[in-house]
Amino acid sequence: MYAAELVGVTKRFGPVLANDGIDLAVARGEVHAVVGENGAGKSTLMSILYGLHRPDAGEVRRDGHRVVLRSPTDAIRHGLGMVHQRFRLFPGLTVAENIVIGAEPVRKGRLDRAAANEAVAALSERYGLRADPSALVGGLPVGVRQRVEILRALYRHAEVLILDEPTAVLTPGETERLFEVLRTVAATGVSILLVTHKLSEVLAVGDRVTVLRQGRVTGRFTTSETDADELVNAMIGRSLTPPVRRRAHAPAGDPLLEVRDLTVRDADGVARLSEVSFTVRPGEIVGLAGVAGSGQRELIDSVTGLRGAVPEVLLTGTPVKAGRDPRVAYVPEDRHGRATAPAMSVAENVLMGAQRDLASRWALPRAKVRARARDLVDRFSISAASVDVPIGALSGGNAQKAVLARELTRPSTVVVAEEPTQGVDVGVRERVHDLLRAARDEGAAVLLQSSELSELRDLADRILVLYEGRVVAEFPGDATEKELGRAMTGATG
Amino acid sequence: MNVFEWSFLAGVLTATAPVLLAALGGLLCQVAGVFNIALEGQLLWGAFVAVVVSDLTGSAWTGVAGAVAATVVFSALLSGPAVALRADPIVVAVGLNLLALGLTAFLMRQIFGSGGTYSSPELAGLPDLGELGLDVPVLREQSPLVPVALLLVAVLAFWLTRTRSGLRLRAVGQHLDAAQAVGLRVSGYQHGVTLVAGALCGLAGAQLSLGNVTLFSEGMSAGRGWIAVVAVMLSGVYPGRLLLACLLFGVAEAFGFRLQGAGLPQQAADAAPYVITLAALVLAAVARRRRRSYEHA
Amino acid sequence: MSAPAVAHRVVASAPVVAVAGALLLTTLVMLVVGVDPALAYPALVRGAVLDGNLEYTVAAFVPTLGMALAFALPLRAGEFNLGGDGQLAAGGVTAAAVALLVPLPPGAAVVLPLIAGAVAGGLVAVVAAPLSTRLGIPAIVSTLLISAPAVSLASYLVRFPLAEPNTGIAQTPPLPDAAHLPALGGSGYLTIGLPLIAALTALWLYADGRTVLGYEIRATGQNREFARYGGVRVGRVAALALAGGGAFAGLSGALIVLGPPHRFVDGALTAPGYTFTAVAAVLLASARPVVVPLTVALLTFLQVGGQGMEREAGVPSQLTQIVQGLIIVIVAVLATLRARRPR
Amino acid sequence: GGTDAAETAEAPPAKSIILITPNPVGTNSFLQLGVKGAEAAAKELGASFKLYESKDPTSIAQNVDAAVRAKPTVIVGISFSFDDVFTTVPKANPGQQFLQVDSCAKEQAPNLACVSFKEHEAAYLAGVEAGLLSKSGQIGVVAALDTPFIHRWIEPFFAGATSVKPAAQGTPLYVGGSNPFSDPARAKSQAQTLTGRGVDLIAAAASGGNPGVFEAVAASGGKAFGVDVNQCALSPGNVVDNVLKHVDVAEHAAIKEIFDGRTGGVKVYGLAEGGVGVNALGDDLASSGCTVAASPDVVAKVKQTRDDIFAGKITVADPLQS
Ligand SMILES: Nc1ncnc2c1ncn2[C@@H]1O[C@H](COP(=O)(O)OP(=O)(O)OP(=O)(O)O)[C@@H](O)[C@H]1O
Ligand SMILES: Nc1ncnc2c1ncn2[C@@H]1O[C@H](COP(=O)(O)OP(=O)(O)OP(=O)(O)O)[C@@H](O)[C@H]1O
Ligand SMILES: [Mg+2]
Ligand SMILES: [Mg+2]
Repeated sequence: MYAAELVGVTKRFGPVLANDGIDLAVARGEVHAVVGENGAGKSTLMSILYGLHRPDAGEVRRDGHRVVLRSPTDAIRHGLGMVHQRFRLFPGLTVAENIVIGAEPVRKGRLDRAAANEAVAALSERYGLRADPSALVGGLPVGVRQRVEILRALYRHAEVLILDEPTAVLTPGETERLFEVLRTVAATGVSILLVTHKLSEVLAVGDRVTVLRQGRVTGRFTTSETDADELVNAMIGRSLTPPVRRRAHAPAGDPLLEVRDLTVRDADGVARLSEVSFTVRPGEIVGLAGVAGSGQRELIDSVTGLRGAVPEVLLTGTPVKAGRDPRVAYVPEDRHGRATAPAMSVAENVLMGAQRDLASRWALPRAKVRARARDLVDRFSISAASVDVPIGALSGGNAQKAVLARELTRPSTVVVAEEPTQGVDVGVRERVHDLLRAARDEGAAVLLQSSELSELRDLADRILVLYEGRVVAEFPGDATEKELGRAMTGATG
Repeated sequence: MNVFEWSFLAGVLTATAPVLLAALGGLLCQVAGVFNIALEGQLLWGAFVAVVVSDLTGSAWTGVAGAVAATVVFSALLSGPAVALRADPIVVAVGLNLLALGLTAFLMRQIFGSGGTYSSPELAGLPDLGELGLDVPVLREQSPLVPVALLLVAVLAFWLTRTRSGLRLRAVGQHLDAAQAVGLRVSGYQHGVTLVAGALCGLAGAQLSLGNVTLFSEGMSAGRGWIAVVAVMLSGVYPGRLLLACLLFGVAEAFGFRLQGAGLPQQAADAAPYVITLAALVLAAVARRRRRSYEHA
Repeated sequence: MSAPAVAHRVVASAPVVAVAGALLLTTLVMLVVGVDPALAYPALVRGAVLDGNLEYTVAAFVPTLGMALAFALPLRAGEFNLGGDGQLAAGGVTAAAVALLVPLPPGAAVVLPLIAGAVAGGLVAVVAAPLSTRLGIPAIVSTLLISAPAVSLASYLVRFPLAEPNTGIAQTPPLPDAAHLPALGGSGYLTIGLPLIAALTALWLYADGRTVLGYEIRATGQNREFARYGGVRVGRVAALALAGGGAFAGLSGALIVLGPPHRFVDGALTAPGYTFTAVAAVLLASARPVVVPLTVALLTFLQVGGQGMEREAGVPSQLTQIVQGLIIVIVAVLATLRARRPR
Repeated sequence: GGTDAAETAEAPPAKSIILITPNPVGTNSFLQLGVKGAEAAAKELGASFKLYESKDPTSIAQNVDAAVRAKPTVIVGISFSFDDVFTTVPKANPGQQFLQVDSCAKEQAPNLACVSFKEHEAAYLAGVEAGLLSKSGQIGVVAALDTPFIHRWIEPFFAGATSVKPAAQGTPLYVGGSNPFSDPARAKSQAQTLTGRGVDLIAAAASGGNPGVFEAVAASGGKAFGVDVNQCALSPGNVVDNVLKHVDVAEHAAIKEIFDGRTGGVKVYGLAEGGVGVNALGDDLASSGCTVAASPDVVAKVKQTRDDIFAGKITVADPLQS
């Protein structure tokens, strides 16, 4: 009998068929990996298992019995626990409060803090998940926050623990520690569902693996009997294309982007960037690697001018201008928060930055705005009902193409791309890569930040590794993931 | 301490009490992540119903109960659209403030047959603490709801930090999705606080129309609900700070009166509470900024 | 689109549904308190448009539309301007002061006070901009707080330095004839204020949809981070939008003062509640600027008609405030229901 | 709302009176008196009566126009708020009779009659009482707004007090706020401010706010003066006397004159004409409930002061004329 089963689960979001008749079964004490490309439907499936979504068809079984999960409350009651891709923690509450919430110990009608702290300490001890029960969660490092999430599930007696991309935010060291914890937990009979993109992890910690592609199961393997190639084939329907040929001639000329000894402090005076120096020359793609929060945000905001005038940043030899330096094309990571105004039309979104060029003395003619947008939509093969629909109505990949269309058609010589393929499908991904290469070939200096090491290796001529606000290492574009991963943890050399 | 200062303190408390009661409701909503700027309308509605019920029944306490009940019902007009349907709470509140203004003025004419101000010797006001045997300076001439308001500050502080439901409420306000994910009935809590805020505004209104005075006049909330909103903004989720913010307003109003006595024009007194409240907001914001000003080395 | 389809869209549009819903609820209120709707509604219509009342409706329409722009313009940039009363009073008293104290040739005697009023209103409003963009104090609160002292200041000025001597009421002396708004036709209430505000409304609609500034204001209102990222100087744009809104309010005040009875009477500008009627109208238009003049007309109709209803049918005119409040709540609800409908 | 007082079902009376107030009547005793006078006149003259309550200066003009269209026998407007409208409208409608109570338009048309009062004379008498009765020598006024007209209740009151007690100190405070004429809460706070600094006698000139003043003096052991009507019964034992203004009587008489064809002109009602006064001078002093009844010496002094005013020995300065 399986601890948890999803049988024939189908879920549709409007036109998107996120899950299409998926069967998945997890045995007791098993670590079961779920892999698949962005948008394959992994998170949706896990959300269904945790009662966050109701399936359109199919059912969920626990210990062989059918259960109806209307909400996370139901799921928790049925012994399910989940650690979300985006943490669901309360920054203003303590570790203990975050863990016991929903099932708090109470004495004489009052919250029993002592009992809560004790229970949390006991759990930490048992699973080797160290965390100070009375610390405020808001100030904790990412790895510890994740532990709090896991402890919360265990505190609620989870027998099936779902982790959605738990390693995306972790350093390799933290990842290693997490895997130890997962093995300990699984050994006590808890079943673990592990969603991840990283095949090495699947092979390292998983017992079995299920591969999803476009909402369907395309493979079921026992990890001891498979390898990365087989998994990739199931994931994308073909083998990986051989590494892209690098351009013949080397980048040359004066640097278009130069950062000299840049130090940036945050609101509390803590240095987020320390003495960062590098250059990007015309026709060069420089990759930026590092675990989340290593200073990428501060560096990119400094380079684009969004942090104001930063004398340490030189574009074509002169300091970056405050506001948004027009010499930079910038594809931000946060598609709805920064890169677009979701409620405005496609035409008005791709207009941003070009409005003054299109305007005559008094007017910004609508016809011109729409004509230009139609041109971009055609050239970048963006699929949109019309240029007048809100950009928020476009699929993620098409919205991303629109952002690229806008930025890459700016008359700029420096291109900053931040996670340019996050959450987009393979086709878009290849197109995005082609566009970045084309920009490079036309002589732009490209700064590419990505958490996908394979992407950096595919595109970058050089890769800088950021760790705690410093550039700790520089590699050629063909560095191994192992080398890069080591540097990302701060291990120099 | 001489009589002059006692009377000043009494004036401060009188001005503070209704604002504080309403602001406590606003604070609860803020803790639970509901933006409630309908306090002004609810305060006015509470004041009106308190007078109507007291006039009908001859009992001030029935009036208070009626105000609380009626304002809870009124606040459902906020919680329904804003919490259940997730409508823009600002827009709904703007509508409700207008509705309260119109409804009270309209019903006043229907019930009492005239607009403007209604008072009558038969209208029972809340007793003074002095009459109830608490013959202490400052409190002597206050209604029992004044100490109740002060007590509620402590009760709320205790509730939010020491009880299970208080913890859950704070959780809901901090991270809605997370609260949902740990199995809390998020909208239940949000409905709850919105209605409790209604009850508190009912008390605030009753204190205004049956405690501070014994009558109803059109628009008598006169911006107090907005001051309460500002007090909530100033104090975050801390009831103690809320008390201070509301006292600041009380002092500003009482001080404004003194300004007149000192020869300044009446208009200066009118403006004083707003100017002082705004100044406090600005100072608080600047202080927040200064704490971070060593950011650029 | 076919004619029936157009008709369907109009009938199902949010303002129409909201007004219908609010009227339904109001009728219910009437029935509950024993007012005969068959008596009240005709009286309302007569009070607004018949028996020569139309000129009052038009006279009230002018400042209400001005105040609607005062709210709508900053709203496009994402700032709530609830301080219209203060900006209105500041504009009115400034216009009166200029008209009374500065000897001006004909023509300039009207134009200069209007400009001065607009500038004064804009200055009062723009204070909220740095408070919002630099200190994070929401404009919805700061404009409201600034409004009260501005009203008090106007009241002080008209009571003391600008007061008419030997009168029982706090008001300025009558403005010189040259400063009177030229009337259109025989009536003193129908002035060039109407074409002026209509032209300014058209100008705003044009600027909003067809200029760089309008685009940047809208982008700032839709997603401030997006605009900032795109190179828009959002601090400046927000300040400009607030100042523009305040200028409309100040101009409205000036228009009232230069119209009959041609003086600043303490309280006369704020008492009719133009500010919140205008807020209601703009919210009713639910983010479609072209509709604003229509919703303003509708609510002015209700307001002025309400007076007639009170005189003739004995129904308190505050009923129209109830209608307005209900309309706003219903509009807010409809907006979410629309957003929820699957595309 | 429009109230029909004298209405006959079959044939509406040919004569009618429309009264327009500047604010909602509510508990505003002054406006209540205005309504009372017009109603009484309507009853006596067999006319119909309608009341238009205005909300603000704009709605005053609108109500006046609506009234003109209804063509009643007379249109009555109360208070100085009608100064502007009654300058223009009567001229434009020469066939219509108008009556302004309590003030008069600057340029008076022949079809506009005016009734005004010398409130300052009565306030002076109340001040005399206050001067004699104050123990602390500190007296005060809580007035609705700091407008010139309202000063008629302030300076003469203090002048009366200093005439009998030269050392008396007078302090005026104003209610202000968004609701100055009906905000008893603020009125009470202002009165408390005064009592707090030792004031023991307060003249309440805050209209709807007066009850707040009475509440404050009742708590502090001081006493107050009412305004316009006998307010002694509102707060038994706490009100010394009232600055009476017989608006109803004067208005009734003026309407009657207009109905009789004597139109236009100004009538000023002072002490001599019986238009203003204090309860101490009334025949019903004993039953008035006013506490001044318990001080015959004060009543005697008030009577003497009145006689001095009649005789011209005392002239009460009118703050409006200064
Ligand atoms: N709430 C939603 N509304 C509409 N579409 C959704 C929603 N959630 C997911 N989708 C769509 O369903 C598909 C599957 O999404 P899902 O998040 O399950 O993918 P995933 O495999 O978890 O991807 P990733 O690796 O990026 O986390 C995607 O096309 C996504 O855009
Ligand atoms: N680094 C940052 N990250 C996020 N928000 C920021 C940052 N810097 C400024 N802001 C916010 O952006 C808004 C506008 O900032 P700023 O005043 O610099 O705009 P601006 O367009 O340059 O205006 P102006 O040039 O007129 O001063 C403010 O709300 C500010 O708090
Ligand atoms: Mg996912
Ligand atoms: Mg700047």
